[in-house]
Amino acid sequence: MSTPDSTAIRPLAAIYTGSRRQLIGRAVAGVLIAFFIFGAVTTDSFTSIQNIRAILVATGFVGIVAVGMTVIMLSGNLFSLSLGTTVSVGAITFLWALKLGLVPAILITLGVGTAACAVQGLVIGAIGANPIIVTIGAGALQAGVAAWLTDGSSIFPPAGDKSFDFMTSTPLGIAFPVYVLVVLVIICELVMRRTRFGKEVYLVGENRQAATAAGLRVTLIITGAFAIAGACAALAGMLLGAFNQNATLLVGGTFTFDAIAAALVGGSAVTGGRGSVTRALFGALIIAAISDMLLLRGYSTGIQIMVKGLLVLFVVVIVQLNAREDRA
Amino acid sequence: MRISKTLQSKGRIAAVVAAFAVVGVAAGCGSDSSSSTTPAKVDTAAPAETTAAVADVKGKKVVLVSCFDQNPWCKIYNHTIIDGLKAAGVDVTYLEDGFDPNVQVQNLKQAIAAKPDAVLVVASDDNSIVPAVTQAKAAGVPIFNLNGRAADGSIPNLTSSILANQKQLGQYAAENLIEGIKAEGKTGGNLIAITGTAGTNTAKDRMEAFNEVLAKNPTFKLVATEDGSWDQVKSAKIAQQLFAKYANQGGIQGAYGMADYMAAGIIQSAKQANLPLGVKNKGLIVTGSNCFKVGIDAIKAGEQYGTATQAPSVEGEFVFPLIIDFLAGKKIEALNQKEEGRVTADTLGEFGEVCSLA
Amino acid sequence: MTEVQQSPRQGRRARALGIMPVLLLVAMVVMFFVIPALKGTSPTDFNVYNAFQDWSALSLLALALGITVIAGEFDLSVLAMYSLGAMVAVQTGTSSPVLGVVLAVAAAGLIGLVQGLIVAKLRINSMTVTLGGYLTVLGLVNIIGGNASVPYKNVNVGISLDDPILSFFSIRSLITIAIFAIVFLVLRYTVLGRNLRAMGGERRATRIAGVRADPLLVGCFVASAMLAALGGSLLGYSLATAIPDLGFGPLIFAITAVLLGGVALAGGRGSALGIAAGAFTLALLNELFGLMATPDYISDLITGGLLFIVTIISAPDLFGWWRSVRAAKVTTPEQEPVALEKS
Amino acid sequence: MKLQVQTLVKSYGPVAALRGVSLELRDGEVHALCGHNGAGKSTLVKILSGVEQPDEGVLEINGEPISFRNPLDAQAAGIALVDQELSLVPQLTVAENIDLGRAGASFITRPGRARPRVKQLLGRVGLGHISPSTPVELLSIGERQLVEIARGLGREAGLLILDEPTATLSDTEIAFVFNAVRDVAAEGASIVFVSHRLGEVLSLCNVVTVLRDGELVATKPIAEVDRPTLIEMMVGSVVDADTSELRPSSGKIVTVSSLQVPPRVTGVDLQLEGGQIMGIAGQVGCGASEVLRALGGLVPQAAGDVSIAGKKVRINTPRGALASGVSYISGDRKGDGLFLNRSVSDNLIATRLGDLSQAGIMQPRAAARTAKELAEVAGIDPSRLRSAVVELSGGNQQKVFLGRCLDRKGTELLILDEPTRGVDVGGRAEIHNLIRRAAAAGHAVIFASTELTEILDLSDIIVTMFGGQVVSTRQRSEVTAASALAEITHRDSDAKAVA
Repeated sequence: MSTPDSTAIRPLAAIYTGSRRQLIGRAVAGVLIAFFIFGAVTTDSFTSIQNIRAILVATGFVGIVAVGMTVIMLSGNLFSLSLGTTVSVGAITFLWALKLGLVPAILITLGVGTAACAVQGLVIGAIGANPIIVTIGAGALQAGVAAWLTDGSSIFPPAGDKSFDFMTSTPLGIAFPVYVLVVLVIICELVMRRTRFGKEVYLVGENRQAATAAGLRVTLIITGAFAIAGACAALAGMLLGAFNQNATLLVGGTFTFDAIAAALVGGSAVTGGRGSVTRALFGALIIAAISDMLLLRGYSTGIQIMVKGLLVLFVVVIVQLNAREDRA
Repeated sequence: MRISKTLQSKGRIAAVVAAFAVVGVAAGCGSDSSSSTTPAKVDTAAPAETTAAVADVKGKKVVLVSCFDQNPWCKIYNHTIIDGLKAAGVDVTYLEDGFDPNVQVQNLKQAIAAKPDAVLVVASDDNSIVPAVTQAKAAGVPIFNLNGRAADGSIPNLTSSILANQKQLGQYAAENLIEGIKAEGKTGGNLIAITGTAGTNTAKDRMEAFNEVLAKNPTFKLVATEDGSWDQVKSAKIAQQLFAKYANQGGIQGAYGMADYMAAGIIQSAKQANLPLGVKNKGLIVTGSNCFKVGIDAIKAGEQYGTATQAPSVEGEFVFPLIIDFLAGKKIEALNQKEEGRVTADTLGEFGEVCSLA
Repeated sequence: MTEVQQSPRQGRRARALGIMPVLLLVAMVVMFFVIPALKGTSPTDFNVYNAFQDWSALSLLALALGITVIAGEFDLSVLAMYSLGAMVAVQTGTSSPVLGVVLAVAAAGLIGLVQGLIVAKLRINSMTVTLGGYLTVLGLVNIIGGNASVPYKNVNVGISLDDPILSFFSIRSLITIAIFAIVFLVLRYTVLGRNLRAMGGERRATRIAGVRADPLLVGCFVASAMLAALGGSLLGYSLATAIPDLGFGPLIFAITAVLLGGVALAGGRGSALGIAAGAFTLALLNELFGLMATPDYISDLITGGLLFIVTIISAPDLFGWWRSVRAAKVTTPEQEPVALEKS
Repeated sequence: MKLQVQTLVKSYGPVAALRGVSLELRDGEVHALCGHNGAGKSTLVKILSGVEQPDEGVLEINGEPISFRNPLDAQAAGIALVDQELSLVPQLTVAENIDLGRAGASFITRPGRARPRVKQLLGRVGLGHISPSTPVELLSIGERQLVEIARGLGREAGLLILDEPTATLSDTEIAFVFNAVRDVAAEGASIVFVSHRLGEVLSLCNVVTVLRDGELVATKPIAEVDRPTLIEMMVGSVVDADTSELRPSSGKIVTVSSLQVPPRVTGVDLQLEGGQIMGIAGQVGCGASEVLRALGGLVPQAAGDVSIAGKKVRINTPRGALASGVSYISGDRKGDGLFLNRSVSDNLIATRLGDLSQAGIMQPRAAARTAKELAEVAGIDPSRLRSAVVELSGGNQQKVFLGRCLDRKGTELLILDEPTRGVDVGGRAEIHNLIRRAAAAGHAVIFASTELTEILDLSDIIVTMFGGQVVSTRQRSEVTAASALAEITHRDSDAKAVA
């Protein structure tokens, strides 16, 4: 089109509507926050130390997966619909590999998770395959291979193995996975902000076409983003295996959608390029806090799921209303 | 730059079709390999009381419609039945449904259409198999409902139900908790229950019996019943939140995790919350059911007070002799319930081994 | 703007992929008869009937997803609408099954309307909106059902719906076929269908040409929700049960069927007939698994492998990638042939 | 139908596209709308067809004021547009496309019943041999353009607007279009014919309106103008001043030979030296963009040889192009170019992340320094380094884009497509200086522009293109505004007469 650039500086009318949109967005956000604070204050024992600890524990596992999910989102590839399966595979691999020693087990688990997801990233990055379908297919493949190799049995750690007990410890009264999550967020945030790779993930996610034209390593970046997600899922799986002391294909259960919800509620843009892994942490925290509040107030599972859905919708709408550019 | 010869679209399609064909052959081979591996397991000796009937049942056909091998409990349960029947010379087909009711009904109809001598179904949803069972009755195919709920008429037209005694499991759980708390020298306390998928008959039946026991022990109060969805992580999360909720309302003295791995989740979250566990520490009393290895290990470690059976191998061993009897022409009862065992540290010798398979 | 127009060659290539559903279906039918024969059995009338039953349980879900994909969107919430349909129909349709279906479809349509409005008016990625919608509706279904599966009191409805007709069919599969026929006719022979495909193909051009895209988009989401709910309510009657959470099995079936049915993920391409064929291919595959008693993990591997292969083959950059791989093999530039003599 | 346009004003941000243009269109008249790039033709057309709404001014039909909210409103008022960009849906058939969005079309589509009508419309544009049920994606670009014209004809509108309808057509095809247009006019409709091609304007139209810089120059009956007067009206006061010496060469010779970019560009040869600027002049659709995209590595199916300083280079991919020292700046700033939501600084350093990191870790100081240097070079306020690019004006965005490719290690050849599209006057001068600076640093620069002033201002060597082929390659001193305009608006034979 030979239209002069309409987003260069907005005509007055556009500024008006723009700010009105943002105003609505902020108003909705404000109401949500007020609602949350009201709930927090009026819910019995919500603010007790013990309950806050409980919320943190609930944040731990999901948060770790959500960090990986966010990296995929930032790279502009929507989300993976099989990270939960990778979590299960991670748990199984870890407990199985413990017989080789703790360090080899950790390395093998991370390697397996990373490789499983990196392959998906490679297909998506190199030939532009649709991430949703690739990840669904990869999920079925992972489940199939794992079921075949384990023959469907539960996997247990070697009897009397205490080497991984630190994973279930509670230093300073807070669960180990919470520390792992915090360290992971710090590392990932540094990687995303301070490394060439991280910069490129944001750029590729923002505009893949431009990134290609600018000669960025698009295939490598997308493969890398999925590899990180795989490593995160494997890490969560490892901790989960240690926590559960047994692993089956079913442990990953709800992680896929919980992690997507956390990443979205954190406010990262599903279209890529905007957001951060730290936001995933907050998203997971908010969801955990609200679920906890609903549980304490005695609401059923159905209401908990529904509130999660509505929260996702609200945040998505608010993010869109606040977007700097109308991407019509 | 050059124009390279490109893979033409015909090539693409040919590739899909070829891939598809490979996939199809794999499907065939897959079933091939599975059927070839099973005979290897035949050497498990068939129980003595059924050997008399063996001659009569050779070549009879049975279809087992059940959940899948990806679930460890299902796997042991199903294969115990399959191996037992095969050892008697029965021809068994095993259709997996992965807890998907729609797939299960498809499989069930498939099974009925093949007109076998018996169809065994582990219902993933009691209601959803009702129409298919009705059809089976019309077609004259005997259907056995395995494992599910007590025959209260919710599934009409069944030939027979061979079930775990769900109520007994709930009853034992309550008894375990009360016994454990009393052993700590307390006279009563707050209890919580984290159930399998809420609303299922298994969960309902167990909680009903659980509550019946509590009714006789009014000093014990069930303060919360939450849906743990047979999910260890979710159970752990809920448990910790409940600990927090009741921390300044007298705390929680006993917790029922409806499966041992859910009880394991509760134990983990008690540790995370720095709560003492077990009689020895005068702490939280935890009990489970379905006796999994994690439960037995926890009982040995003193962290879990007890559990109850429904061990998959034991349940399976209860099922197949009855089926063999039926195939041999004996009449069997409409309802056969396995007596469940109550497991605590004292009875570990009796149940420890069978409960360590899954 | 230097918009690169698709060349006729690319067009031919894309269209050639359009016959994929037919070829796959033929291949599947052949396999359906050949593979059991290799094992010494053979499929019966009943197996064909059962495949049709499986098809009618899930194909409407595939159709619901498919029409949004044709329009260039992606509706993840169909899965929850499917459960919602069963739940509402089972609870309200005891005395009059038709009333139950009508209420179920209307309820889903209403929620679809809200989703459609959000997607169309706020221009938000439809996958995110419908993910939120999926969770919300799933929660709603759990609330309506009291977090448990709900039995349908009128069991005979389900039994007569599934009664074999002409050995292969049942009322349920005939209803499903009829719905497919209607949707096929609408998509093929009305302005709506053409505009829908146009919108999925080239939204800007469609607007310029004077098509009001927003109402169409909203309508598309409403229709999608309604079709999913209809499929769900029929399944609910057939199972005589409404199950709040069916897991992801149905969604994966639907996505695979849509893809195998020749619907392009980029939008603008696909037909109800193709989706029906894709779903039937899968239903036959499932029936084959059942017939051969294929272990679950093998069917997992096959389904996953199939999805992988189909996505790779329909990936947009496959040719570019292939070319660059080929080009990379030419180590020294001097070896490259000069394509044209100098003018 | 009589359509009157009064004092239309339309701005896009600081860029005034129309500054009070008035116009009157009468039945049976083929009204040419001429003007050089940026004159405001397209904006006027968009307002007439309801795609955009004016900031000020009135439209009147038969004396009644009317306003269009969307294309459908305009269509209902009897106005049909054949857009300059292809606006067909490739997946649909010819018949479906012709019917797409037609007001009053019946709900049920009956391909059989529509067939004779579609056939007849196709016949009018010379596509009689094409079946209405052919999918558009199987047609060549030219055929697609004709289908779009057929769609415009089929709207039976009182006013038919054809925006650059002939850019991609062959002579025979053009003849068909002309006949069809004359027929429609004879039936009483009024036609607006937007074109750069003066020969076509002179032979087809009754009246011509010339716009320049958003203002009306004049509306005249065709009999009162000829080619030179039209060119003069369009060009206005372009100063043919700068015919200075060639810039000094760095000695590195860049040659492009037999470059083929399907489907339109066949056999383009270019040659220049480091330190020189080559401008490719041409109208939309002349093939210049395709040539530049191919050189940037964005068209894998392109063929031909490129060598820099005697060394053949491989540019199958953008990465390959960059590695070979070719930096490409797309004309599609938003699509192929900038990362709009990222900061200015991130955009500036996007192509040199490798140099600014050690073992994969960014060197923040080096990055900040580089970004600051580039901002200074490119003339961007360093205080805006942290702002998102989307918040900048078009001119500043373009400077960011350019800055990204400046002073890159190993760059030998800089390629720019429409470097000042959507940029205001002040920004243009700065961008031109940047381009000159790049040449002074020894880069060979090739740029394409549809704006003659820009070509004449910047280039050492001027290449004119028409219909996918090079018309002429000359030194700046041998070219005048009029001769260049003649070459890019005519076929060879016509051009010689003017030059």
